[in-house]
Parts: sequence; C-alpha cells; structure tokens
Amino acid sequence: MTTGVESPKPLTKKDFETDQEVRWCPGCGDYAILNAVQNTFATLGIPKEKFVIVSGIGCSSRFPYYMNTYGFHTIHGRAPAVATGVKLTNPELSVWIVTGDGDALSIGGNHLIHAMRRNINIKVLMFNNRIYGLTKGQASPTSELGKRTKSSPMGTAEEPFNPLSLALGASARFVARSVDIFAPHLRSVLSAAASHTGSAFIEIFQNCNIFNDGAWDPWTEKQVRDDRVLMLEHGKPLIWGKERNFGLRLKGIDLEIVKFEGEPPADLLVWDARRADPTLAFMMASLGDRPDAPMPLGVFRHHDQPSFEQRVHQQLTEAQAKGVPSLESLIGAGEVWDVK
Amino acid sequence: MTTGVESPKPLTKKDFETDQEVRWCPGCGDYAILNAVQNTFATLGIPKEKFVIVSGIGCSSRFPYYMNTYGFHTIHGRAPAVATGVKLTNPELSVWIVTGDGDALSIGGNHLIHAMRRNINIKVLMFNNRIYGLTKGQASPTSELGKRTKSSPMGTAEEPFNPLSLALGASARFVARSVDIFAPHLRSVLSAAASHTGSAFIEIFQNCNIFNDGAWDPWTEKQVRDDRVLMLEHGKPLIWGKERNFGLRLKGIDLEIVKFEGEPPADLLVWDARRADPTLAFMMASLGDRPDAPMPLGVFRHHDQPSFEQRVHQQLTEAQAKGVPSLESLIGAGEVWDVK
Amino acid sequence: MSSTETTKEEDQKQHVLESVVIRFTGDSGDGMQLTGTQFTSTSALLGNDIATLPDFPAEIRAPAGSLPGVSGFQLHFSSSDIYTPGDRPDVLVAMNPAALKTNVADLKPNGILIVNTDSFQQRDLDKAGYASNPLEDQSLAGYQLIKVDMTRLTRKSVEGLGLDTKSADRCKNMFALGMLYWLYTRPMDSTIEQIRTKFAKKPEILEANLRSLQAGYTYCEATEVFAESYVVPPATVAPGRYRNISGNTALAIGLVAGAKQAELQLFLGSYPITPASDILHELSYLKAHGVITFQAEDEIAAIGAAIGASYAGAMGMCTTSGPGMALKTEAMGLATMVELPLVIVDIQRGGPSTGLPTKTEQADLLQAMFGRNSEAPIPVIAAATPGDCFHMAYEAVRIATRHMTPVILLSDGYLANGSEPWLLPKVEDLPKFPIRHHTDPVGFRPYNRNPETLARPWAVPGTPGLEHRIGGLEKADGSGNVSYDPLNHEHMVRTRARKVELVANDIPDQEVMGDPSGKVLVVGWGSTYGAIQGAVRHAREDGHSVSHAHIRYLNPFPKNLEDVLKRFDKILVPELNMGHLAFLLKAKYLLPVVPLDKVQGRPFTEGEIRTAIDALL
Amino acid sequence: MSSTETTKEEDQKQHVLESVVIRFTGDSGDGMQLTGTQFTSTSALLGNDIATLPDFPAEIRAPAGSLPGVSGFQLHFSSSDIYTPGDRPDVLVAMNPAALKTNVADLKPNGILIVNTDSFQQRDLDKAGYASNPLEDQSLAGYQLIKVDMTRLTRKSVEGLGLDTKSADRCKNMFALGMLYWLYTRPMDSTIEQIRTKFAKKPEILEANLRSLQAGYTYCEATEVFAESYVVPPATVAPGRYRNISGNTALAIGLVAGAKQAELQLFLGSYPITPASDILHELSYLKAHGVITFQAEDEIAAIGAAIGASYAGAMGMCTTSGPGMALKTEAMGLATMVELPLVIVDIQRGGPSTGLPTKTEQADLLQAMFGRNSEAPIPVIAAATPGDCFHMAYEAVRIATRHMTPVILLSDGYLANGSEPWLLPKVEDLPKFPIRHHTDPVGFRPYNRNPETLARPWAVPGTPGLEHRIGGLEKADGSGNVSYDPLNHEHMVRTRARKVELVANDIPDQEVMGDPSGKVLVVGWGSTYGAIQGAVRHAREDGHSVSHAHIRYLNPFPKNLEDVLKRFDKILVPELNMGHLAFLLKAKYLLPVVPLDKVQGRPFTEGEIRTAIDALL
Ligand SMILES: Cc1ncc(C[n+]2csc(CCOP(=O)(O)OP(=O)(O)O)c2C)c(N)n1
Ligand SMILES: Cc1ncc(C[n+]2csc(CCOP(=O)(O)OP(=O)(O)O)c2C)c(N)n1
Ligand code: SF4
Ligand code: SF4
Ligand SMILES: [Mg+2]
Ligand SMILES: [Mg+2]
Repeated sequence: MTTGVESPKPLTKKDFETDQEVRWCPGCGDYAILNAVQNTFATLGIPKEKFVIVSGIGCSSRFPYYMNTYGFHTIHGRAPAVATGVKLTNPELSVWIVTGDGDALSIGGNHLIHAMRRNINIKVLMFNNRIYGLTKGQASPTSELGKRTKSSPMGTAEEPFNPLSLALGASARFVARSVDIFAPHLRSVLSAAASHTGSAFIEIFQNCNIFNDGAWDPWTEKQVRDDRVLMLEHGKPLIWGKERNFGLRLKGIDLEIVKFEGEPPADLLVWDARRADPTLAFMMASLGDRPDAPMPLGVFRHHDQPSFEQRVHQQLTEAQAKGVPSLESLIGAGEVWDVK
Repeated sequence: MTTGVESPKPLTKKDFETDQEVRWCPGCGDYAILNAVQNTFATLGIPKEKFVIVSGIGCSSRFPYYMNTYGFHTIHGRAPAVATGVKLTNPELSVWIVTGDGDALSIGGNHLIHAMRRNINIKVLMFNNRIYGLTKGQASPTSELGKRTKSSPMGTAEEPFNPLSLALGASARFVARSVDIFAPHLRSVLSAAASHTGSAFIEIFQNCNIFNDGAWDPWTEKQVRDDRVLMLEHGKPLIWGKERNFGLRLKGIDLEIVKFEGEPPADLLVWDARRADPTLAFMMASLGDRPDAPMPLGVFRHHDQPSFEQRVHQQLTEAQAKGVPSLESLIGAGEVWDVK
Repeated sequence: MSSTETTKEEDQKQHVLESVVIRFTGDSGDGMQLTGTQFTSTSALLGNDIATLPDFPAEIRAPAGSLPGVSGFQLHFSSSDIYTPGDRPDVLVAMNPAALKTNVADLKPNGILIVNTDSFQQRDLDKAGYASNPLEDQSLAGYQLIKVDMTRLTRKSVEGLGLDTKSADRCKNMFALGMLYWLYTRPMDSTIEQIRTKFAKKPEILEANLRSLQAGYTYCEATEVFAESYVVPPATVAPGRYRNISGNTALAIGLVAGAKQAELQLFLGSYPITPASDILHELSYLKAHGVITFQAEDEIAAIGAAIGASYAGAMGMCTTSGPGMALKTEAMGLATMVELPLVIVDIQRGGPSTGLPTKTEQADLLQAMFGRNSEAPIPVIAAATPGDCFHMAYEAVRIATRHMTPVILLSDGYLANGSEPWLLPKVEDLPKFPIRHHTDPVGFRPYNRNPETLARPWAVPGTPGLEHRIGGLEKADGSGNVSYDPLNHEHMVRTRARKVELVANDIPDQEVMGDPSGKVLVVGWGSTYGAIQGAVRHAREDGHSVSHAHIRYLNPFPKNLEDVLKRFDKILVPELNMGHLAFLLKAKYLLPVVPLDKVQGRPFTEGEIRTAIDALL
Repeated sequence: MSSTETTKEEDQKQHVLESVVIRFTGDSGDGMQLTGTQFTSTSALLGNDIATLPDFPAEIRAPAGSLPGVSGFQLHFSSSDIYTPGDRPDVLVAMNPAALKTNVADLKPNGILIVNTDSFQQRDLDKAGYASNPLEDQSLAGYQLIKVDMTRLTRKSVEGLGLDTKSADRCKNMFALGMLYWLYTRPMDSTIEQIRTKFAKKPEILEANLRSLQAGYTYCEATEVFAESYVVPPATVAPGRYRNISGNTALAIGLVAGAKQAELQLFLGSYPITPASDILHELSYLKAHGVITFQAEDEIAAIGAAIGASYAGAMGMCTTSGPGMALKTEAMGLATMVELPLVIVDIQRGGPSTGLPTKTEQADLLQAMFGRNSEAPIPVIAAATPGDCFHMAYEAVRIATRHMTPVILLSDGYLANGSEPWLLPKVEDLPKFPIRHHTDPVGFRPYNRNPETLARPWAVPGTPGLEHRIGGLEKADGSGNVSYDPLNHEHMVRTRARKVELVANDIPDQEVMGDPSGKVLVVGWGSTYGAIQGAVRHAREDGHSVSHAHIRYLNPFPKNLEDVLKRFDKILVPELNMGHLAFLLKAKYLLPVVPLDKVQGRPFTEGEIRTAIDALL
C-alpha cells in the first residue's frame, strides 16, 4: 500500500508502474511508449500524485491503467473535454492525454482542435498506428488512401489527415512527432512538451503488430532509418542521411532537398521551432508525405503563450479582488421589497 | 405552383426565391448573401431541382427556406454529415451547405474537417459574424480574444480559430474568403467554388447588426476598404491600397509588406491559387490577423483532385463490372447443405 | 410623482378588483417585455401577488409588423394568492395589427382592448394579413375597444428634445405603460427610478421616456378614455423580503447556494441553447463568487468537462435543453459508472428535434429516466415554480454530493422565463453540508462504499497516496479494478440501482394540498404546479373532494407516494407531454391513472384542468 | 479420410446420445474459435441441430496464459430441436490452466475434461493463480479427467516439416479437434477441405494442420484414452437448404434483401463498435450488390449521412451498439420530424458506459423507446435468433419505407456472434415492395399524408417541380412550412404518434407456442428466445400448463397482445436487463407481470428459466 506521506526521494520509473497486468498484444508498440512515459515522468520533478492521465477508448487508451498516477479512462473521443475540466478546476495538476488516431482524430477531432485553439495546458500523446486497433482493424483517419482493411475491402477512398497539419491549422502552439521505439528521442520530446506553457500535441508513430504491422517500417527500420528520417533540432541546420549528406533549404516557398559532399552548404535551413508564425512548421509537417523526402521528427513548433486556464483563473482573481460576496447578497440582489 | 416540366429558358434570380417571408433582422448581412447566392445559382447552368442546400442551426442556417431549391434545415453542426449522405447517394446533385461560425466550427467542427479531408464535392458557405446570432449573442470560436459577450462578461479567455487555417490544416483543396456586401466579389468566389471538383470552404464575413455590429468594419467599410483589403487574383501580383502602392513579397519564410511608388517592384509575390502544396495558402490565411497587414480576400487554394464520391462510385462500378449478383447467391453464400 | 394616486377626480369611479390579467403585445421592436416587467415590479412593490408569462418570437427579429414578429408579456396581479399568469387577459394592449390578430381571441368577452391606431395603416394591415381594418369592421364589437393614436401622442410629448422619429417612436411603450398605471392606480416611482438608472448616460432618451410615461398617464386623466379606474389591493402574503425572480435566475443562484453550502468550487460546462442559455449568462457574471464557467464547443464537451471538474474535486454541472440533453446521454452513462457527483440541468422546450425552441413542454421526463445505453439509473428531480428552481437546484447539489451520483434537474421554458415574487430564503435556513474529499490512504479503495448511501469515496487527483484509476469499463466493487466477472457485473448493476433507490431516504415525504384522501387526486410535476394548484383550490372552494400532489422527486419517488395515491378514487395526471409521469405511475403502481395531455408549446390554463377535474367528479 | 467412420474397432462401445454440449477453451492465441466453428460446421453438415456461443476476451490479445486472455467457444449439437448452446457442457477442453480455472465450474458433474498437460508448468499455473497443480491435487476428482500431452504429440506429428516450434504449437487446436471428432464419430472431410483452402499458399502449414488433426484422431483410436465413443444422429429438421449463420451476417444480408425487394439503393453509414462492426464489414464487401458503405467519423455523422441518403432517395441505415446509440438520439429526433425512412440497428452489449463491450445484454430497450428529447416515437422491433436477424432486418426496411419512419432494430452480442443452422428463405417468399419516389407535382405538398398509414410522400432532390424544404422545426401539416401554431403542434405530435401506432395494422399477430391460455405465459423478446423456448417445451413435456410468447414487434405491440396476455394466470418476463419489457407491459396493460432479470453479460440458461417457471406453477 502507498502512504500519504510525500516521499522526499527522487522518483524512478518503478514508482509509475501499477500492479495491473499490461494487456496489450505481445510486441505492440504501446509497451515502448509506456516505458518512455514512465521514465520521463520520473524526471520531471512533479510529485506523482499530481499527474493525471486521461484517455478515451482504444488500445492506446488503456494506458492510464498501467500508470501509478491518477488516471481516467473516459469514453471514445472525449478525453480532451474531460481533461479540460480537470485542468480548469485544478491548474496545479499535470494533465496528460493518451489517445489513438481514431480516438483523437475521428470521433474526437472536434475536442482536439478546440483544446489546441484554447491553448489549455494539457499534453496530448496521440499513438498513431494508422488503424483502429481495439475494434480489430478498420481504417482510421490516418490510414493511407487505398488502404484495404476490414471496412474497406477495395481500399479506402479518402486521403488521411496529416495530424500535425491539422493541429497547426487549429493553432496548436506545441507540435511534435516521435516514434514508439526511438526511446531517447521520445523521452526528449515528452520533456519538451512538459516544459511548454499551453496545449501540446505529440504524434507518436506506433506499431500495431496485429492489424497494421510495419506501418512505419519504411521510415523507422534500422536499415533505412538514417536515410528516411530528419531530426529537427532547434538551432541546427536540417541535415540527414547515413552519411549526413542531405540537407534542406528554402527555395521560394518550397523546400528543396540538397545532396552535398563535405561541409554542408551555408544556406541550409536552420531549424527554428520557436517562431511565432506557424508557416514553417506547417510546411515541415507535410514533408513526410513526399515520397522523395525524409520524415521529420522532433519539435515542429514550440511557441509559448498564456494558457487558457491561466487566463480563466486570472479573471477569477480579478473578480475576487474586492473579496468574495456573501450568499445573502446574491440571493437578495436586484430590486427587493419587504412585506410586514 | 411549380410544374414538373423543365423550363428551357435560362434561370434567373427570381427562380430561386421562395414564397417564405425572410426572417432575418432588418439590416442583417445574410440578405446580401442570399442575393448573391440566388444570382450565382441562376448562372451555373444547373437545373434548379438539382440544387440541394443543407444547413445546420443558426440565423444563417435558415437560408434553405428562402431558396426555391431542395433544402434541408438539419440539426446543429451536422450539415456536413447529412450533405455527405446526399452527395454519396446522388453525385449528380449540386450540394451546398450554409452554416455559421458556431454551427460549423463549434459543435460541427469535426464533421467540417472530415468533409474537407475526404474531398467530397460539397460547397460550404460559412457565414462568419464572430458571434452566436440565433441564441442572442454568445462568443463563438471566431470571436476575438477578450471579447465581452453575454457568456464572457470579462472577455473571452481563448484565441479564435482562423477558419481558413483550420480548413487548410484539414487539407481542404478549395479555400476562399469573401464579404457579405462585396456582391460581385462574392459571386465570383461562389462561381469558382462551383467549378471546383471536391469540397470547398468559403468563409463569408457577415455583419450581425444586432449582436456584433460592425465586426468587419475595420476592413470592409467604404473609407478603409481599399487600404485594408488585399484581393487575391490568380496570376496577378499582390498589390493593394487606395493608390495601389502596397505590395507583398516573400522574405525567407515571411511575408513582407513593401510600399512603393510608380511601377510595382518585380519581386512582388504573384498569386498562385493552384499550387498543390498548401503552404502559401496557409501563410496567406493568417495575414489578416496581423495588425499591419491587409485582409486577403478571394481564392486561397484551388487544387483539383478526385472527389470522395467519385472514388466511392468508381469502386461500385468496378465491383459490378461482372454484373450484379442475385439475392439468391447472397443468401446461399458460403457452405450450405441440403436436408431432404 | 407619487402624489398622482391622490389626485383622482371625484367623479371618476374607482372599483376594487381582486385580480387582473394584462397582456402587452406588439412587434418585437416595441419593447413589450420591458413594459411588462415594469408593470410587474411596480405591482410586486405594491404587495400584489403576481405571475408572469413572457412569449418571445422564435426569430431574433422577425420582419417588423409580421405575425411571427409578435412579442407578448402577460401578467397576473392580485390581492389574493394566485398560481398562474391567468388563463385569459382582462386587458389586451395591441401595438399593431399583427399583435391584435394573434392575441385577440384570448381576450375575455367584453375585455378592455387598447390599440395604437397609428399603426393600423394599410401596409400594417397587409403585413398582418387583415383583409379589412378590424378597428372599423365591427369584428371587435365584443370588446371595450380603446383606440389611441399613441405614436402621434408620444411624438408630441417628446417634441423639442431633438430626437429622431425612430427614437421618439421607441418611447410609445412608455405611453402605454402610463395608461395602464392610470387604469390600475399604480404609482410610477419605481419605473421612473429605473428609467433614470438605465438611461443615466443618455439624458434626452431619459427625458423622452419620462415624458411619454407621464403623457400616457395624463392622457387618461384628461380624456376620460376609460370610464373607470381600478384598485387591486395588496395581497396578504407571508412577511419577509421579496424579489421578483425568473426560474433561470433562481436556478443559477440555487446552484451557487448549493455549491457554497457544500464548500465546493462550482464548475459549469455549458453550450448555449434556448431556453437554458440564461443560466450560463447568470453564472458567468458570478466570478466573484468563484464560479468557473466554461462555454464548451458542444454539449458533449460541456458535460465531459463537468465530469472532469467533479473528478478534480469541484461541483461539476451542465445546463442545457432537450436536443443538448440528447447529446449528453453517453457521457451521463460514464458519470454513472465512475460514480461522481454531477448536476445536469435540462430546461425542457418544445420538440421533437429543433421543434418549437422558444416554447415550453415537459416531454423530456422519460428521456431523463431512460435515455442512456444499458442500466444507468440517475436521480431525477423537477422544480415546480420559478422560485422553486432555487430550492431544487440546491437539492440537486445536495443529493449529488451526498450520494456520489449524477442528478438530473428538470425545468422548462415556462419556468425559465416566467417570474414570481419570491420570498428570499434565509441563508441560515439552508443547511450547510460541507464536503471533505477523501484523503486518508489507510484502507482506501476507490469503490469502498458508505453503508448508508452506497456512495464511494471522493478522492481527488493531487492527494498523495490515493492514486487510482477509474473509467467506463465495469469494475470490481471495492477495488475498482476492471472486471469482466459476470456475478460482479450483476452485483454492480444492482448496486448502482440500489444506490439511487436509497436517495429516497434522503428526500421529504410527498405532501398533499387538500385532504389526504378523497375522490380525485391531481398529480403533477414541474411547471404545471400553478395551474393545478389554482384549479384544485377553486374546485375545493366549490366544495369538491379534490386534492393536489406535486411530485418534485421523480426518481426515486418519495417513499410514501404509493400510499398517497391509493387514498383517492381517481388520479388525474395533467402533463405538457403525451403522458410521461402517468406512464411511470402506471408501471410502478399499476394504478389506472387518467392522463391529461397537452402539447401546444404553452402551459395549461386553470380552466383546462378544472374541466378535467369536473369530468372525474 | 471419410473412411475413418467405418474403421471402429469392434470392441469399442459406441453410444447414441440425443445431444451434447462441448466447450473449447484456451488462450486467445490457441485458436479455439476456429476449432469450435469447424466442429460446428461438421455437425451441421451431418444434420444435427446446433447452437453456438463464442466468448471472446475484451482485449485483442491479453497476455498469454492470463485469466482475461481466455477465449471460449461452446456448441450444442443434437438429434432433436435445440434452442440454446446448452446450460452446462458435457465436455470441456481446457488448453491451459487459465482456461481450466475460468470454466471448470460450469462442467457437468462427471463431465469429460480434456486438458493439455504440457501447458501446466509452474509458470502457467502461476499466471492462472493456481496455488497447486489442479491436475494433481484431486480438486478435479468429480470429472472424467483426460490428460493428454498435446503439445508434445502435436510437435511430434509435424516433425520433419521444418516448422519452428511456435508454428508447430499453433497446430495443437487441430489435435484437440481430431480427438473430439473421434469421440463423437464425426467425419473430417469438411474440415480437411477448409484447411486446404485456407492454407493453399502455405503448403507446410497446410500439411502440419492436417497431420495434427489426424494425429488427434489416431491418438484416441490407438490409446483408448476414451472408454467409449458416441454418436449423435441427425436431427429431423425441416427439409431444404441450410447454412450455418451468425446473427450479424444474417442481419447484413437481411438489410440487403429488404433494400433489393424495395428496389432501393442501400446506404449504410456506420462507425465501428463491438459487437456491431461485423455488419459494416459484411456490407462493405457487397459493393457488387450496389451497397454503399460509409465509415463515418463518429456515430452522429453515421446517422446524419444515413438521413441524408434517405433524403436523397436511398434506404439509409446505420448500425451501432449502446454507446453509439446514445450518441445518435438527437439525430433520431430529426429523422422523426422529417419523416424519412431510416433503419437504426443496435447490437446491444453490456453496459452502462463502456461496460462489458464484448458481452451480451438487452438493456437498450427503454433507450430505444424513450431515449430522445420530446415526443419522438419510433417503431422498435427485435430479432429472436441469429437466423431471425435476417427476417427482422427485412421487416425493418419494409416498415420504414411503407410508413416513412425511422425504425429501430434491436439485436445483441449473443445473437450477433452466435450461430445456428439456417433454412435458407426462398427469394420468391420474400414479398417485393418496390418503392417509387413521388414525382407528380400536381397537388404535391411535402406533408400530404397517405390516409391509411399517415406516411408522407417521398420526394427526392433532383425531381423537377417538387422543390421543397424540410427540417427539424415544427411544421404545418400538409405544406410542411415552419409553424409555431400551438394547435398545429399538438396535431403534429399526435399525428406522429398515431403514425407509429398504425404500424400495428401491418405486422403479424402475436403468436403463442403452446396452449393459448393456461397457468403461466413466459413472455420474452430478443435473444432469450432459445432459452425460453427450451425451458417451456421441457416444462410442457413434463405436463405443465406453460406457454411462450416471444415479442418481435415491441413498438407498437401486436394488436392482439393484450388479449394473449390476459388468457394466462401469471406472466413471467425473463430479460437480460433490469426489467424493461416488464415495465412496458405493466404501464401499458396494468398487469402484474413477474420479471426475471439477469445482468451478467451472458445469456439465460434453460435451467434458470425453468426454475422461475416452476416457482410460478
Ligand atoms: C461511442 C463509441 N463508438 C465506438 C466505439 C468503439 N471503439 C472503441 S476504440 C475505437 C477506435 C480505436 O482506434 P484508435 O483510437 O486508433 O486506438 P487504437 O486501438 O488503435 O490504439 C472504436 C471505434 C466506442 N467504444 N464508443
Ligand atoms: C444541439 C444544439 N445545441 C445548441 C443549440 C442552440 N443553438 C442554435 S444556433 C446556435 C449557434 C448559432 O451560431 P452560428 O452558427 O454562428 O449562427 P448565426 O446565428 O450566428 O448565424 C446555437 C448554440 C441547438 N439548436 N442545438
Ligand atoms: S491490436 Fe494492435 S494496437 Fe492494439 S494492443 Fe494489439 S498490437 Fe497493440
Ligand atoms: S441576430 Fe444577427 S445574424 Fe441573426 S438575423 Fe439578426 S442580424 Fe442577422
Ligand atoms: Mg489506432
Ligand atoms: Mg454566427
């Protein structure tokens, strides 16, 4: 049994493990993410009782059961709404959402974009396996055009969302992308999200080895990874490749791939995640959709602005500056008269 | 009474008027839009019985009652869903949605972004008055940060959506903006939308003279209009101002305003609505949020791609290439056995 | 000004009346709501008992002069207890032909009909669809027709103030009000005071309004347009401090009172919808009281956020109307499963679908009872009068927190916008029930149960040592761990049902107005209270054996309800729906109750209920 | 292979049994569903009557060997008519300790218990939470325990095929199947055929499966592990062509049949949800039949699109389960208001909230009846058996189109996944009811009504001269124009109610199995059919005065229902909920029906119902 005394010793991953048996398929990418989150939470300097993990429904959304924090497994798509109530009520809590591509982008799309717009200080971890896992393999809003699934035997007839573009279009101020099995990278992205004031959207490529095995292999497999992935690092030029001999530069309003030998050209784009204007991040978000280009990972946008709950509580404070009026005054407000 | 005979004579605005009394407040911007839509429909060469107008709930959503076409006043926020069913069932119909900033972006946000993603051939006219009209004046998702309304007496605590950015983030392929009282411009934008294959999103600035009077005056009032509005015209350089002495050019990934005398500089950005890549349109979408910049109007993006209903019906056609199987064969599919 | 009361000419007759019903009608731009509320507050201050019924058009501003643009305000004031805004008006003020057309049929035979002749031009008649001018064609012969050229007279009275015609014409409602003040011998001080406050920053408008008011009054005095004037003496109401209150305002402050007495943060998640929006507005003005309001993107987000708020330790609430209620049902199931307190307010309106959004109805009761997937029982309570909305809102909070359950509070458009004089409750009479969240980790399990109520502990995030997980999957009692065990599921389903049944231990017995047994019991719920009460009282005065039971606690029913019902020969159940309560009573008690259903978007009249009572006697 | 039937050694006893219940259980990775369906189809081909009950874990793949990871498949095969998958198995196959632990309590006393000893290592026992090895501690003494080292034997049988251990071990379900085939003297041809088709592209896997199957069979023959083998002769079922069908498949093709006989395009808007998703899958494979399936972004969009499709002239449908149903309620109100045909299918599952998503329940009936704001009556029908899902789906289309109304069709997880041999209906026995959309502009008004059904004309966009507007606001009857008229509203509310009542003219009378009057009538609806039918038949065989009425048409009820009910002394209403139908019957007929409620996520056993019947006799 845990005790009520706040432990002074630093937290470890173990502190975040529950006694519940983890019930994902063996080999599911969710395990690696669970690991990374437990590891990262231990380093954030936040007492464990201040964490709240809110989820919707899906394989991914079982996440809270495996985290020894406060956890709320809500209903399909509504985690951002519930989390908003939690955070507005108690801004001191560190509120995280775990959701899937179906939960977040299909039924929950509206709550997601509104959470982004409001800039409420909630971190959304979207596990993107490009499929509905829990319901056994239907197309999701991130499934590729033409994908054959149980519900699309002749292939889907619709283009997928690019989740980062969508979040940016909804004015998300922190947007990032990582991969289940890229543990150190994932941890660094999670830490960056935690440090941001306001809502954060993190897409995590996740392998569903049962219904969509290898969906991200073209980018993340050991052999191809270095050539197919571009790591965005704030302040550093955009370079990738096993030999680190590819770079990106702006050509008008297009991104141009340059292959070079030796020293990188001076006009390579230097990554700036802190720009107030989201255009560059937006441009970068869809780069991975180009067959000739690498998949950018890392922090696309990190623009601090006052958060929704700060603004809301600021108003409460102002309104209460002259003290809290009595219940009597409220009941007896307006025009009254006395009957003897 | 109308008759069943298709009239060979060209349609006029009058053909689209109903006998229903129009019930918007006197002075409401919706009247002007109604006019423009009636005028435009008459010119599209589409028989009037092929038009379907689907709306949600709001002042704007009463629109179908005033159009002598097929009309469906559905429920709050769900017009894109209903319209999708209409269009998938009968791709020959010309399907239009009329919606408000609350209907489309608040309760209906998810259906809207999915309609854009799917690229279903439906035209969404969103009347943006930055307020909830029908429910008498609460903040909407396009109300400015800090706006005082009935539901936000100390001002809202949240940034608004930029509707065009949101649509582009959702991969809308046709995105445009016009103004209720800019009749010729509005008509041309509507015609352009009609000519597009796939979903179209048109934001129309609309004045609610009861609950948010003058919301767009800083851009649209006669006196300031020329200096505060930038007309996007495909293939033309971006120039505005009473004296047409301001222009826009790219500086890296930023838009720079140039003031010039005489001939416009050669490096002004020439507008290209037809780009496949949405970055430029995205950049332009938020220009109007800058206090120093003009508000762009016109077609931001017009990128033709196969539409959802085309793809869906293509699959039906393929599946039926060898004829339609019998009901018997369906009932008796799989392993069967006979009992004598 | 107050001296006007005493300047009556001796030769004018002054009759004393027990009660009067006035209906002000005009175009939505004519300011009839203001006129009505002014007359109301003046009458309240004078000590009359009052009841009001505003009637808005569905459009924000329907075309001026059109039938759908007519706005009305009916008020009933009396020297004795009254329960409804009155069945049919004694006086009808019609500012234009459209208002006349849509309202005159309700006017009592030989009632006073005051019209503004200036707005009966051909154009106006056309808009209202009158083929001939009713002021001239004898069609109004059955009424005391008072024709006044109000527009001209108003313009005249404000001459010299430099107002444009439009602004001048806006004052004609004050002219009408002045006339009515004269007719019923009312003082004008309070109205004058309010005009002064309202237009403090616009001196000409202020002056114009005052002059028009006075002009209307003087006009009557000077012209003897009315043969007589009337006095309605004060009612003998309970002593104390009063305020005129609408149901929505009462409901809003009742929620605040509940949260304050529970010592909880109030969190409202809401999405605007007629006729519930005003509660959101009221509460968003109460930030000084620590109230957090969150205008969500839709009703699902609103209830979702309210659940999140309750989870985090606040008193989560949401307010909506029928269509919004329909959207919340999945989330209500979640709230039932995680057993958190939550108040869900449904201000019912005419349906189905968008229906008649500005009209009243009581047809969400069965939705409130059953409108969720699977077995998700939730306590349901309903307010009976505008003032009662305060009390039932407070009750909703009390039940939700004590029993750790969502609670549905039903009101409707009629209560929401109607108003009545409300004897202010004393704060010391509102029991405090301070809620202390669970903090002790010793023996803590999220689904331990209070043996008396079956409530589980309320342990909120941030509390060290109580980290735990909840969710919508079935859970083992006690530990709260996900459980697919069949017998545990049955146990939990029955436990949740039992938990709601146990609320019956915590609510008052069903009361009966009249004898505790007899021939006919009229059983109502919600806003029909006034009409039933009036009808039953009058029937009793006429010597009939009739009583009235008004059910405020609909799920669970009060424990003595069956007993109450069985003491009467016949049971009449009037409802503004197709028989919801009747259905519940039949299923629960197998009693052949007689439904009286009305679904017209408007309340019962006393007369309708009386007729049904008489038919059963 | 088929020769195996005749190679029995003379000295082995072969008993003839009337019926047998087998339950295969193992880890979700152990292929028990496949084993079960293979045994099922073999038995079906053999002419047995059969009923099945698959039982999946809620997780896709719970950890191997864990209790939640257990997957089961029960099947009942018989030479006489059967109605349920059987109360308690005669034979339990347990592939691991977890399967044993969660299932053994159900096994009949002295039942056959076949276990794979190889998976009873210490680690396996720990995972299942066994303190000691049940195979050794006498705790299974009450059963005929058959211990087989299946893993080793299977590995042995596939030796030389070059399979890795994992692939080899996957074949042990075939070994178990082979054993059961021997035990019940079944031919293996059909299974062999299906293995050949399934693994056509993987020759080693094919061969391994065949060898294992044969090995299991031969093992029994060689070792005399079973003292005797059994024969269950063919049942005498109605002649005709049969197919083994699950409720979801039957429902899907029933919808297609309805749309085809109506000559309408079928449009399905759906969002995946257990246990309804399979209907979406089935229909999306039927593009050749012109079926359009639209996987929407959520359930609201799904029904919205279906309404749009109906508006445009298709037969709009949506399929979902409880939580999704809750989300559709606002849109159902719209469909009611615009009076368009629509079929809404709810495959009920355990709740409330996310509840027990893979388990069965019947607790959405009251939601289906009342779960909408205001008065929005909708016909409700329910399927009784897997095969009946076909018929009721067809009925849903027929009623929706003839009466221009949404129709709710209820099924549940048990019907959806369960299967039975289904006598294929003849297409010529399915009446055609071709729908012709309205095209004639003469006298057209969108809310004109068919005097017989009160249905309005179905006029679709694209038709010249019929341009009109519809929507969710109240409308004037006839013209369909928006109307706030109070009396029109009452008229329309009553018209919509009446329209649904008139469906009663168009549905069959309630039938009774057994005598038309007597002591006890068991009234059921939905998937409880089999258990009730079995219990009532057996009680009747025992000489009791019991009959069974199964209600397929729940709103409106069949016209003769009251009459049927009143002919019995007592009425028993078994339901997998807290008494929904009982509630409706009590409210409607004021009859003191006796509810029998079970809410465990699983169906009734015959025994449970029989006990309740006996208690009433
Ligand atoms: C209202 C409602 N609709 C549908 C479902 C069924 N459902 C559960 S999870 C899910 C999608 C899961 O996909 P995703 O969010 O990508 O999560 P994953 O399982 O892939 O991690 C669906 C459709 C539900 N639980 N509730
Ligand atoms: C489910 C539901 N929730 C809320 C409402 C109330 N409602 C009607 S219109 C509206 C917002 C209207 O705003 P907008 O879409 O901007 O339209 P406008 O009136 O400004 O043209 C709201 C909240 C409703 N009709 N249905
Ligand atoms: S189905 Fe896919 S996403 Fe779900 S637990 Fe299994 S591997 Fe993971
Ligand atoms: S309220 Fe505003 S948007 Fe609505 S009709 Fe009036 S002016 Fe137009
Ligand atoms: Mg997924
Ligand atoms: Mg608006």
